[in-house]
Amino acid sequence: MAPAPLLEAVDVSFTYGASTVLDRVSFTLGSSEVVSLLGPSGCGKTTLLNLIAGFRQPSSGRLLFDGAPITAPGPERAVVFQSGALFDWLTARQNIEFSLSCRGVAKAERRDVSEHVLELVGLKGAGGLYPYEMSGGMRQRVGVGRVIAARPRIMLMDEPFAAVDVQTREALQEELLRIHAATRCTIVFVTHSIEEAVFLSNRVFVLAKRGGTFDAAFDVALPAPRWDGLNRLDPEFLRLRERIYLTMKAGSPAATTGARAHALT
Amino acid sequence: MAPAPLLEAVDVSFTYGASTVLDRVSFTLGSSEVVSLLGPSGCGKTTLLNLIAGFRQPSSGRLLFDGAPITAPGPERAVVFQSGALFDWLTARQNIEFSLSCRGVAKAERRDVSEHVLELVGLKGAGGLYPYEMSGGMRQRVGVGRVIAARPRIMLMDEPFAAVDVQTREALQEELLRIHAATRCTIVFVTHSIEEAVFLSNRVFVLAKRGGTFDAAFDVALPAPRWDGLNRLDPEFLRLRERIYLTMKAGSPAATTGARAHALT
Amino acid sequence: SAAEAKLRIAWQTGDVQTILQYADGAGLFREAGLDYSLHAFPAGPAILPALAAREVDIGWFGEFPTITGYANGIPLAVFLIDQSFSEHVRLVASPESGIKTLADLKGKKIGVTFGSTSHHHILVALAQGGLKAEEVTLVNLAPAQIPAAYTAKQIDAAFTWEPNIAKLEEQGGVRIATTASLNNSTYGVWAGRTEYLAANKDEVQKFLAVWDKAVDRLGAAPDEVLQYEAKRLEKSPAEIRALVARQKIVRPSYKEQLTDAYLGTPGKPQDGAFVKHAAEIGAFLLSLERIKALPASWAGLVDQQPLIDYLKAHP
Amino acid sequence: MPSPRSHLALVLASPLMLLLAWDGATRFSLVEQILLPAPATIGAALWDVLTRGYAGVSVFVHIGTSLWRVLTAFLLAAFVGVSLGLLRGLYPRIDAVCLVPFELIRPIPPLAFIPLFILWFGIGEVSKVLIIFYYAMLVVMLNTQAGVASCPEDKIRAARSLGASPWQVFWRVVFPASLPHVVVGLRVALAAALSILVASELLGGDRGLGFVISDASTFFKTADVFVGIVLIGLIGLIADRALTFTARRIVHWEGKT
Amino acid sequence: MPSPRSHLALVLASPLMLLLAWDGATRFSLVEQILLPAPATIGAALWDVLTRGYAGVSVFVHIGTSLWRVLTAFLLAAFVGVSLGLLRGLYPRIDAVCLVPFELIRPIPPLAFIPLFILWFGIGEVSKVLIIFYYAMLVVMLNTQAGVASCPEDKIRAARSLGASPWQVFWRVVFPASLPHVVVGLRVALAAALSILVASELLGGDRGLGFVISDASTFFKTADVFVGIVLIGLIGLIADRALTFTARRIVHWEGKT
Ligand SMILES: Nc1ncnc2c1ncn2[C@@H]1O[C@H](COP(=O)(O)OP(=O)(O)OP(=O)(O)O)[C@@H](O)[C@H]1O
Ligand SMILES: Nc1ncnc2c1ncn2[C@@H]1O[C@H](COP(=O)(O)OP(=O)(O)OP(=O)(O)O)[C@@H](O)[C@H]1O
Ligand SMILES: [Mg+2]
Ligand SMILES: [Mg+2]
Repeated sequence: MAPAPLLEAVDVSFTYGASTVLDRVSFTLGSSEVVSLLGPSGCGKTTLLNLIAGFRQPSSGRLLFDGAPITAPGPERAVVFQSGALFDWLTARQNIEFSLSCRGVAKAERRDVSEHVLELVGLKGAGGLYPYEMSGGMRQRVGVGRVIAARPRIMLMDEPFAAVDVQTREALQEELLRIHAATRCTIVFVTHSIEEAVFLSNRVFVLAKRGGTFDAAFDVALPAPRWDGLNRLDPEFLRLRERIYLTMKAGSPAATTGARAHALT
Repeated sequence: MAPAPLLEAVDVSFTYGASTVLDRVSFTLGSSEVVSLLGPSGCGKTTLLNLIAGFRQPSSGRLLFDGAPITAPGPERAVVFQSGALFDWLTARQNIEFSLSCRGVAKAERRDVSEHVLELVGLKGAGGLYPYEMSGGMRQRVGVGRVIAARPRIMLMDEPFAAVDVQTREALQEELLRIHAATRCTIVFVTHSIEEAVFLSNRVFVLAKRGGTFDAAFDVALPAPRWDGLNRLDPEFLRLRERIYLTMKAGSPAATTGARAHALT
Repeated sequence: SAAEAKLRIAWQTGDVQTILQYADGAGLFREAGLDYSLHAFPAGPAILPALAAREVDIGWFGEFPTITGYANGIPLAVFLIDQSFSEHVRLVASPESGIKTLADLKGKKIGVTFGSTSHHHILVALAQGGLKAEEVTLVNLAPAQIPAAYTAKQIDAAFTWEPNIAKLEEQGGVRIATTASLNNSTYGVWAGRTEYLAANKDEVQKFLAVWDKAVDRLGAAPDEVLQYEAKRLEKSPAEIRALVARQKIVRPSYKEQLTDAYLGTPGKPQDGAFVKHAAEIGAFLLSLERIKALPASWAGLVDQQPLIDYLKAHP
Repeated sequence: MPSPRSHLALVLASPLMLLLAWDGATRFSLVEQILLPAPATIGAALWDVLTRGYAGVSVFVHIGTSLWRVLTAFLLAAFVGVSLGLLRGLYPRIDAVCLVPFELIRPIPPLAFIPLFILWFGIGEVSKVLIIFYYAMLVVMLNTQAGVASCPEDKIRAARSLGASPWQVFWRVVFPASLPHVVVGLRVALAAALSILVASELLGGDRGLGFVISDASTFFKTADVFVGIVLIGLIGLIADRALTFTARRIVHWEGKT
Repeated sequence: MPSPRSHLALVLASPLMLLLAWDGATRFSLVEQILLPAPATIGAALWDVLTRGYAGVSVFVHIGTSLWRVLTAFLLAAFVGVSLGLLRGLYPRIDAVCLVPFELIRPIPPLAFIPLFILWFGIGEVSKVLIIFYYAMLVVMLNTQAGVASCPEDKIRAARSLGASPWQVFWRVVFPASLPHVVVGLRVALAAALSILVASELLGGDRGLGFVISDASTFFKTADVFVGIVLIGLIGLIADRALTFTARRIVHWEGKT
């Protein structure tokens, strides 16, 4: 069953002054999809997330969420920031509870949720630390936990596991898939790890170095649930990883058209 | 020929208030060695770099650089910060030229160096951008370039390539090895990528999750120069990667003693 | 600085200074060969530290600041009485207050400047009206703030001096008492640093000569003299004449000053009216705790020598 | 970093050294007493004022009156200044409307307002508190607004995408983020509030430390002017230390990110 | 964000609206002229002062004299305040030594210093400039020091490990990092410098806008008091806008990190 379209980008462009960061990007995202964005550093991944989040408006083109144009940030689209953007004056737990307390959730319930989320992101016992008392990877996990606790309809995650070790990273990936299975939320995931992209997503978009267009898109047809079924050494998995790696290395602009035309539904 | 000892840590401990981050860590580092630090998030890697850099003093134990205790930061020990720590009021080029202009290097020469370094880190043409006009990965590369331009005797690099794509990352790794071959500087490299650690280092240290001790140390006996000779799919390379992966997964505290006793020279 | 004048004269921008403005504006000082400079101050008390710091040599004052300055240790002396006012300081009440006599002040709010001649005046007035200080509300206000407070109906009456008191009358305020009606007195005087007066007799004599001449001229050709101050105060000569007339100024001749009616006969300043007045004010200030102790002698407040010398040279 | 102990020693030593130098200068007649009374003279005057009052009124009445005025004005100024500053920082339209009127008023000397305040608000407490209030408020507002400008955009974005209402963004993110600036604003405003006490108490009346100072200088009682100065200085020092101490506990994250 | 055009419109509209309201209030006798002269009355007085001077002296002499005093004091205050603030922020020992003396002085009313400054520095320009200087300097110093505290530790560390000398850390890292705070300090200090012009010009003399205001209020010339207020207000507004405009160009990175 094809998921219902949730996000629609039609010829979305974005420019900073004279430099074009995104150039007529189009895609459709079904509800409860997990899509990864890959692409060279500086190609516009964060910029695209900013547009979806509603932090900035496209210079041209249309960007629709649930059929309506995105004009402002909203709680249905929560973001894990590349920069962290934690609240320095709140502890890890308070950061995680932020969205709940904004919604007026009772203290006891908030506490339950944050306790659970802290454990999930491997910060059990570190809930009382302030951001400046945490290591880089711990901070990043608080940023992830904050969004998990918010239960948005779409999670926009900008390299959320970049600063954590392999073991923690794999555990977090699996947790994320479990959460996705439970909540059916949509996830847009920016990463530099092809393996991570393939492991998590049902589609992988590759952005081109210059011009900010889509280079290619790949469907990932691996069995679900992956968090315990899939071996990361599965030959299909490794093959797809290799294909994407080679595509990116080649940076073939020829693939662009194909990607634009591509639609999963 | 064994490299001459440059850095010596004897029973170095560090505590934040009541919590012990590093617990009696000892190691010796030869000059022109490349050593990688691996370890779970929050285990004390950044803290150890801070001690070597001279930003903080050990709570107990001795930390000697060139035979003398480290009491303050100095230009012979330059740091790539996990947090970036770029100067927001300087452009990419000016950030890279910072150490040179502090030393009073003439403008034309500075320019030559920064032009070269910018190209090296893949930021040719982006020299005029301010940090807030750059993507996360671009900022990180400026941080790396800043240290390369400073030509220190020891480079302390805290997850320097965490936010860049695979292609750029591999290119940067190879550049780093070339620079190392040319300058024979010592490098302490923190990373979460086992592959990266093995590829770059002649030794890999693994830190334990709790207690901040050394879990294990691995000698990397791969042929040099690796930047064009070594295939990343070399079986020896893969085997070592796998061994480290499994060690870290097991997190065996039994290995600790062995690591402490370990000495390359 | 290197180019300091030999006689540095302090004056008050907040007061009416007809003679000084004329002497300066018409070039009388220069003609007399006096190397002088003028230094403006907002009011008398501000001149005291300048005198103490030897920043100025002589200054024009109401008698009050000279008395407080002297009592608080500044080596200064009054060497010339410029004028004695009889209606310069007045008690004016608003018509709505119903105050017609001094006795009507009971229970009213009266604006005065604490520790100034107006404070002294109101206490005298209350005594004459048969009232105690506790039976009225005295509101401490700087002279400059009194018209504003009156206009804003914050006070029923005020005791203060020109030019501010006239603002109350312009608004229909009723005159209840004056210095003369209370049998009080108040003066405008020239005082100088004692050290200076002793060491710079030439300059002081030249100054006295110019002053004498200028006062004479005021009698002979008032408009010529008054025009300078009129210009500074941005008033017409007629307005200035009216103001001066309201003050009911008496300018004693130099000869008259060395009598018991003013600074006392030569060698006997303590018998002069001025020193007696100073002693009375001193007691008043002591009762208000504005001075801690009375000086050993009030006679030191007056230096008769310059006038004695002047009269000797100009018999 | 010196140890807390040697830090305290330095903190206490420096005013003591100054006092000794001052005492020495007067003792060896390097300056005349009339220009600079000896510390002992001022100490005696202080004792006198403490035990016998000034102008027939207990010094604690003077202090209490002034403190009441300053505190009322300061608390009002803190509240209004922070609120306006946050609003101006967040909403460019509000900022535009406020810009000219407030920037016109800010440089105007409080002394210039004295006759006008008497006309408008009388000679009672209202005038005296208002003149302190407007001056202190403008300082707090300016600093707060600068604090908003210093708040990283990403944090505001994070809050909004986590579902914070504008009001919640305001108080839970922008306000704490601008606290380092707000604290400086409050410190400057607190001293400023004390520093226009003399002007404020020229608005009529015979109570308060400002009155003591202006009265003493009218009568050239230099030692008593110093007494007033010392009392206001000490009050300011204590209040500032208390404010800084509290602020450091609240803004613990500063400079550490 | 409103467009630059509508922003400017709002900026200009708000004082105009106030002016109209004021005019209306006086026109329909809601307030008496003596309490609040009509804008036209003040305009006429302004014109009169502009064309004929005040107290026999051209208004441009008054303005020039005051501007010279304020600018000299402000520039000195900026230099000394920034230097001291950086030093205090960086070196805890220097901070400890400065703490009590400066915090004692900060709350002291400039008016209290008038007799003392006359005693110590005379009645010339030195006194007048100094009294503005010390007040403005303390504000700049406080803000600069807070700016240093806001400088992320990592940036200082980075500079030192890149070979910057203490002096270079000082001027190339700590100073730019604290610029956002310094700018607020300068803005507050600039207005403060203007706002104690009246007090400063009570130190003797018959020149300057402060003198105009105090003289006009002595003679209860309310319209002329307003003229002085308007002139100082306008000077302050223009100076502040110029300062802010420049600062925005220099501190372009603020809030974007
Ligand atoms: N200022 C501080 N106060 C208290 N604890 C701190 C402080 N800074 C760091 N820590 C603690 O020290 C430990 C080690 O931190 P460090 O930054 O060295 O970890 P790391 O190995 O670099 O981790 P990562 O891979 O996530 O960067 C963490 O558990 C952290 O909570
Ligand atoms: N404020 C700005 N002004 C001008 N250019 C900007 C600004 N912000 C970003 N850019 C440019 O936009 C481009 C895309 O940036 P973006 O952050 O989206 O890249 P990215 O794909 O997220 O890269 P990374 O993987 O390194 O995070 C970059 O080339 C950057 O220089
Ligand atoms: Mg990015
Ligand atoms: Mg780290």
